[in-house]
Amino acid sequence: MTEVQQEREFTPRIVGFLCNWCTYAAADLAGSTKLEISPALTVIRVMCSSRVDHNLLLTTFFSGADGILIAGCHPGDCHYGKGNYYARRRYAVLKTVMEGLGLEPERLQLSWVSASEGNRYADVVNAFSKKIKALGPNPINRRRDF
Amino acid sequence: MSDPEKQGAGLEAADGIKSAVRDFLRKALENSAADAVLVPVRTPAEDSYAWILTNDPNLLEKASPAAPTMPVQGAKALKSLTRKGEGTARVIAVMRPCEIRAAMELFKLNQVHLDNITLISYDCVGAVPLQDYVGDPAGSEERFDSMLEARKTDAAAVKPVCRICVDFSLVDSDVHIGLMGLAGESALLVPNSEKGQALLDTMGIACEADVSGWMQAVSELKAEREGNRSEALSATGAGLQGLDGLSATFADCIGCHNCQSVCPICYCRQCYFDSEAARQDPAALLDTAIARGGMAFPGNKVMFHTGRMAHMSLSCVSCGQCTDACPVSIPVADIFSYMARLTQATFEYVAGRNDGEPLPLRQFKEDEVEKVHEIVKGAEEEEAAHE
Amino acid sequence: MKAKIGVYVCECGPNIGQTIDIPKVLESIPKLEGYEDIELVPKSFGLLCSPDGKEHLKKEITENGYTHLVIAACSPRDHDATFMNVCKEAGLNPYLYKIINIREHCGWIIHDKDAATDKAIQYIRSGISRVLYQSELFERQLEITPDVLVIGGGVAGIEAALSLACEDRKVYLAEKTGELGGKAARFSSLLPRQSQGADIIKQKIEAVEANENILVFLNTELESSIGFLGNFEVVLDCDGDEEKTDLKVGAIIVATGYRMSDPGGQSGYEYTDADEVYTSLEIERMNAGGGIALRSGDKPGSVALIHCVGRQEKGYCSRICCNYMMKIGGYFKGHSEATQVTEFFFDMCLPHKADQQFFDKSVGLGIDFKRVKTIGLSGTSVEFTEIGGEQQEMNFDMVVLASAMEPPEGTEALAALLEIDLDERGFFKEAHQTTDPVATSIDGIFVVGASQGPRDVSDSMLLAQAAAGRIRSQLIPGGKIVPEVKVSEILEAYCTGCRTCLEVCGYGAIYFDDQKGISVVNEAVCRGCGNCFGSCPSGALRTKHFTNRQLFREVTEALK
Amino acid sequence: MHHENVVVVGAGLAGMKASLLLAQAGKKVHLVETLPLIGGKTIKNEESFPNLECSTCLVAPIQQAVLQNADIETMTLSAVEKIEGDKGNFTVTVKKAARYVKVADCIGCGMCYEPCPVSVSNEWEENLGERKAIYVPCAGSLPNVPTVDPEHCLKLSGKEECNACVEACMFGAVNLEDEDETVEIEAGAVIVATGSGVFDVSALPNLGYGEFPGVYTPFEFERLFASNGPTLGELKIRETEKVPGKIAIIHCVGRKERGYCSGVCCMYSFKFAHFLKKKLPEASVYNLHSDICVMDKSYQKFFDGVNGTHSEMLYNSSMEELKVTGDGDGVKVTYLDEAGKENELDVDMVILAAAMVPEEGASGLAEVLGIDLDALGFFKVRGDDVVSVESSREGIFIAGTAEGPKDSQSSVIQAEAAVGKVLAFLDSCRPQTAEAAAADRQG
Repeated sequence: MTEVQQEREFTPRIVGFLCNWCTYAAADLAGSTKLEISPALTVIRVMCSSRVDHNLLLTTFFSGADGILIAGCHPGDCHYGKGNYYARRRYAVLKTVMEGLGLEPERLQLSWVSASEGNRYADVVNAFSKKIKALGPNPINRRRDF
Repeated sequence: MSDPEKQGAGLEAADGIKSAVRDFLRKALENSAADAVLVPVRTPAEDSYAWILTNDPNLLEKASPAAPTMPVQGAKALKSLTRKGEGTARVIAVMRPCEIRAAMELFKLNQVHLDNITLISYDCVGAVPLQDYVGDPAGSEERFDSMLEARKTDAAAVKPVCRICVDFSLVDSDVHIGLMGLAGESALLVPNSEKGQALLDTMGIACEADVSGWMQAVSELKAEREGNRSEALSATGAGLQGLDGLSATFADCIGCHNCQSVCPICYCRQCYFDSEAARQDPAALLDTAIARGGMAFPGNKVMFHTGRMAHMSLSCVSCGQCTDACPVSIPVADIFSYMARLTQATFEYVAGRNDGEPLPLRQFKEDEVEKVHEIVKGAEEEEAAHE
Repeated sequence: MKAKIGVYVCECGPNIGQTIDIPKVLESIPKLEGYEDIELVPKSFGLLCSPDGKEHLKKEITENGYTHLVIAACSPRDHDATFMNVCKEAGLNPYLYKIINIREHCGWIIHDKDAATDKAIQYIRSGISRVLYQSELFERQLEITPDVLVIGGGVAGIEAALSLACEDRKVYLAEKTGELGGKAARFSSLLPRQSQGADIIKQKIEAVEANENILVFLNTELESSIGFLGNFEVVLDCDGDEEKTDLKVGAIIVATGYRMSDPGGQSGYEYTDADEVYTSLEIERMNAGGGIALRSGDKPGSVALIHCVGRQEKGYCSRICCNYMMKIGGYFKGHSEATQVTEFFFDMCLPHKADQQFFDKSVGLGIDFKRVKTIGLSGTSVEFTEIGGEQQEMNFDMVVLASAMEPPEGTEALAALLEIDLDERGFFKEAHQTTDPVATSIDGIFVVGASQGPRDVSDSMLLAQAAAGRIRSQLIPGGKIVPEVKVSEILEAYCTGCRTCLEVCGYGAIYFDDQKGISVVNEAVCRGCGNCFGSCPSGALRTKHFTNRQLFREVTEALK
Repeated sequence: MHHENVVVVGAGLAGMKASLLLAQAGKKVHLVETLPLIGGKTIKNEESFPNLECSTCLVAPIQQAVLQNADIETMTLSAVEKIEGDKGNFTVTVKKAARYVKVADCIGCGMCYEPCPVSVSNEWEENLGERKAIYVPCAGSLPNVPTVDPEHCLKLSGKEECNACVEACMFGAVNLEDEDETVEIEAGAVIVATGSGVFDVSALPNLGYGEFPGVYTPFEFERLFASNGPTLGELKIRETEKVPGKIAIIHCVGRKERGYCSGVCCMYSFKFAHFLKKKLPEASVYNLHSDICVMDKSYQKFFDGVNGTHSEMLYNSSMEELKVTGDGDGVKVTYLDEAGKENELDVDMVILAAAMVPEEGASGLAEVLGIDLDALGFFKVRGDDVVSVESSREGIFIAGTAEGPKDSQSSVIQAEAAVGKVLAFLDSCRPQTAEAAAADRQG
């Protein structure tokens, strides 16, 4: 199918790594409040945002994810004390690398969503998938040389 | 660097710098200020150099404290010597500043131990690319020696990263040998740590020489290099942009991973990207090929390089080994220097600056959102917008 | 053996039944590509979490002999535990099952039924794919010793020992100095109720000495400690004896108390040893001894009591000063009503419900309380600005300073030795300030009394009792502990011993094996957050049940 | 012989922590809560001081742990009616009010709210929002099972024959025939952790509460600010719908009347200042204070972080003289400054930092349990020497703010101390052998 068709029928494929204690809980809250949330996101539950390592993110990106969302407790709220601070630094490194290589760093986002913020969760996810939709598919999906 | 207290000792170099350093090392062994020295020695075939650990003055005769080329990064040699902890032997190691900076990173990563090691650095005029040297050893020797004696880098003769190196002089070594801006036949021994001072003391070398001239020359050259460096690195960056840039840059990559295996910083027992975990599932490969209308082999080429950038660029010291090792002449070192500057700036970190600065990913600041990276701030603002 | 996966979709009444096209989901499952050599058994049920549902599921698992189980229902936060138990009862290892949240994450949030159905199918696919890569995990039970080491023989330490010692629980009480009781033993009366301090402490010390289950070590300090909750090995260095004392304990309580900061150092407080200026502790000693008097031996006619000395410099309020300064004011008035007592304070800190009455009582005694904005001292003359007033100066026969409570020396060393954290003020840091105040980042090590922050005697005792509560419920004599199962492990072949994981671990769950030159996870301590995993470039770590392979499966399916 | 079971009255932070510890110790716990949900006052807050952690994130895991713990029987809408027997051998009679929804059958989908024709103001939301006659107090409340309020339910109040909720439920979980039941629990010990109330600010007419919409109680403000609250965290003054530009927080409300400092109001007032600045960066916030009580080691730092940057600190030298009067849409605060000079402050919103007082049911419960209250109406603890957790009756223990005003940390400390006493006490009732202990642990 042509690029044009692709663009027309494009629903982004976003992978979201959510921390079990805050953001996953917020996602549940959003669900039980029946908020409408973009189907673009696939939720993957991890115990802590600090569990998400560079290899996992790179593989996800190079496997063609249109967007990657890492979401956990607000700084200071980490169930394990300081995990999200480390996550933030690791994220900053990868983000810098992607920026440096012009790899559309917008496709990688870190957000803090606490357990009581069901509405914020919906906003963050919907805004992100809107952004990704505007950005179009991850070009890697059309490359034969990768 | 701009330490007014700093003093040095003159080092007689009438017969050339190499022999001056050799004499110094011999003296150190004689005064049993050290049990052995770790230095590069020209291979018997005279077409390369190898690191030698020796206490034999005769062998020392063949040593070349400042080798024209760098087949093995000194930090790697030091690692194989001390990775299991302190040896009992007190060893003096003479290395290029970039090798010492790599050693500092490996020290923080618990891959080298320095208690019994005395590090001696020297003003580096650069290293001859390995291929060039192997191609014409005699000529390279000549060119290098003249550079060294003139204390001046000949851009055409050295690695691209050396041309734009700003850490060519004093680093966190114990004793530094200053050359820049000094009249021929003379050099400076500059103690740079208690250990270094102790070494000179036991050897009965008093430090009264003024070092300001040398410092002046060094900082001038640094300033000049800084400009070129930024220019060169941004040029490299410009060529990398996007999948097209990356594809073009790494088109010839044969996936040999030499760049990783010679890298002093890549300390992993097995690179993650060589491990089973990183291998793609053959079925998945077919799926990808069908989905994308085709795919290149070996796969994950660019992911490998990107992954290394994420893993080690915070500690990269721009020594240029990776370029030397690349069989298809990809300017790996330029690329990683470019990335290293970006990632290290993110945490106001300078790889190998000293042995005390904690590794950025082992710590954090609670309120660093802005400082860490504006993009993190970006994310925060985005959320703020949602509130 | 050929894998046989039961895939159960819970209708959850209308919640999934009406928002997702379950028949479509069910018929899509056998058609999944890539699972030809696996037997997939798709089924649906009205409400799996109901008693019937659980029974049904149990029966199905046993009868059909599933090797794995996927349940598409609600959030794991609601019913993961429920279905894990069903698996256990049915004899299927609960870690070979996976719950898929198609209610909160599909049916309820994707309002277009077809889209929701497709998403549900995708989620279920990833569940099937993941569960195949999951491996059996087993709970372990660890033997424990119920005995406890208490470090510090002040009121908190004594209270902890008394609260814990019983016929099947020994308590080892290690005190640095030559006697038990700490500073409070010298107080004439205790807050908040002015009760006879010395007597109370004396009785408690006697109780300790009488208790055969409490072993007291005087002039003793902790030399080393390794281990974890239920199994610590500690070495005590008893001053004098040649050989050290080795003990095995299940928990450690730190009760090393406080010290009074030296007010001499404070800017704005100019006086010499010759001046009649004293700290509150000095007054306590005088009062407990020959009575409070000037160096001349005369009783002071006028006394200034200055609160909050060093509060700004320290950056915290010491909580108890207001109360004990009123207490000291009471001493003076008690000796002679004629004594003119003036208390200079910034804010009256009366956090306990009885404190206000105590304040009113003190006012009743004729103590003059002055609320000030600024204060300075030179010798025994006080220069101050009363709130809403002018700056003025008053001379006194005697001045008493309430200086801040601070951590005693040796605190840092002890923290390093036990690998527990200190807060920014140098006090021991709690595991969680509000929800876990006497525990530390290391399971089984507790901090009580003023070593955790400024406290009065009774609060110190309360903290000690709290630690006792924690220990009594965690370490039951003859009982066992069951550590977390989904922990991290380090693959020896990959680890290079860089110790990054060790530095980022918040629980001291990773140690370095010098022989092998690699880091090792202590599975009894690990909480399974995976931070170590995220920190390891070598991929030498594996977080059980959350391995990259397992997560990759989910990712791959998400991107199909 | 004695009973190993323990009754914990009150499912707030203290009660939940105590229950979990007791269950961990292998005791069977009966957790009695009068509300339809557990979690206590903490879950009304968006964030807790001093670390401004999301309260739900702090408490939700504790709530989940309690509800999923097989050794804890959570009894909501329940109250202790009678206690007989002696330490170690109590018989506690608990009245469970009808919930009209079968907890076992309900899966918390909320399909039943919509059709309910009744709409009344939601007391859990401090009456800032509405609820149906069948409802859960707020989004995310646990257990996530609705309850029917018989007073307003058309059918139960006999107003008319309405079965909307019954029909809406696909699980037959709603049962309007449900009846109150009374159960007897054999218990070895009882822990009272019923928490506290808030000083009724309408008792001080000079503060204008109820008269001017801009005047708020602390919990009203907490719910107004909460992102899971009735306004989803949108800060708008009731009735006027105005976004406040100037806010005055008045400290020590009720301190004099009650005769004590509650020890927490300063901190939550500073927290409010932080909240306000976070959401309304342009707003001006004033704290009218007298004594600043920041007794915990970390509180001064929190205060210093707010002082000046987030709020102007104004010394109020007399609560008696302070007046809140109407002024068009806004309110005027008249107070005496440090020099005793009269000052006026025109603001849009006033938050009254009201004292912590005994929970309204306290005296009744004290009577039922046969334990003493202190002069202030809080539960009295024994021992003239030091603060303890033992009530005046052996085998009954007190924890949390039921004993007196305190912050969450101190509540948890008391809860853990109470557990220590209970376990020691139960052990002392029967000297425990290792085997017995192990057996206990198996339950």
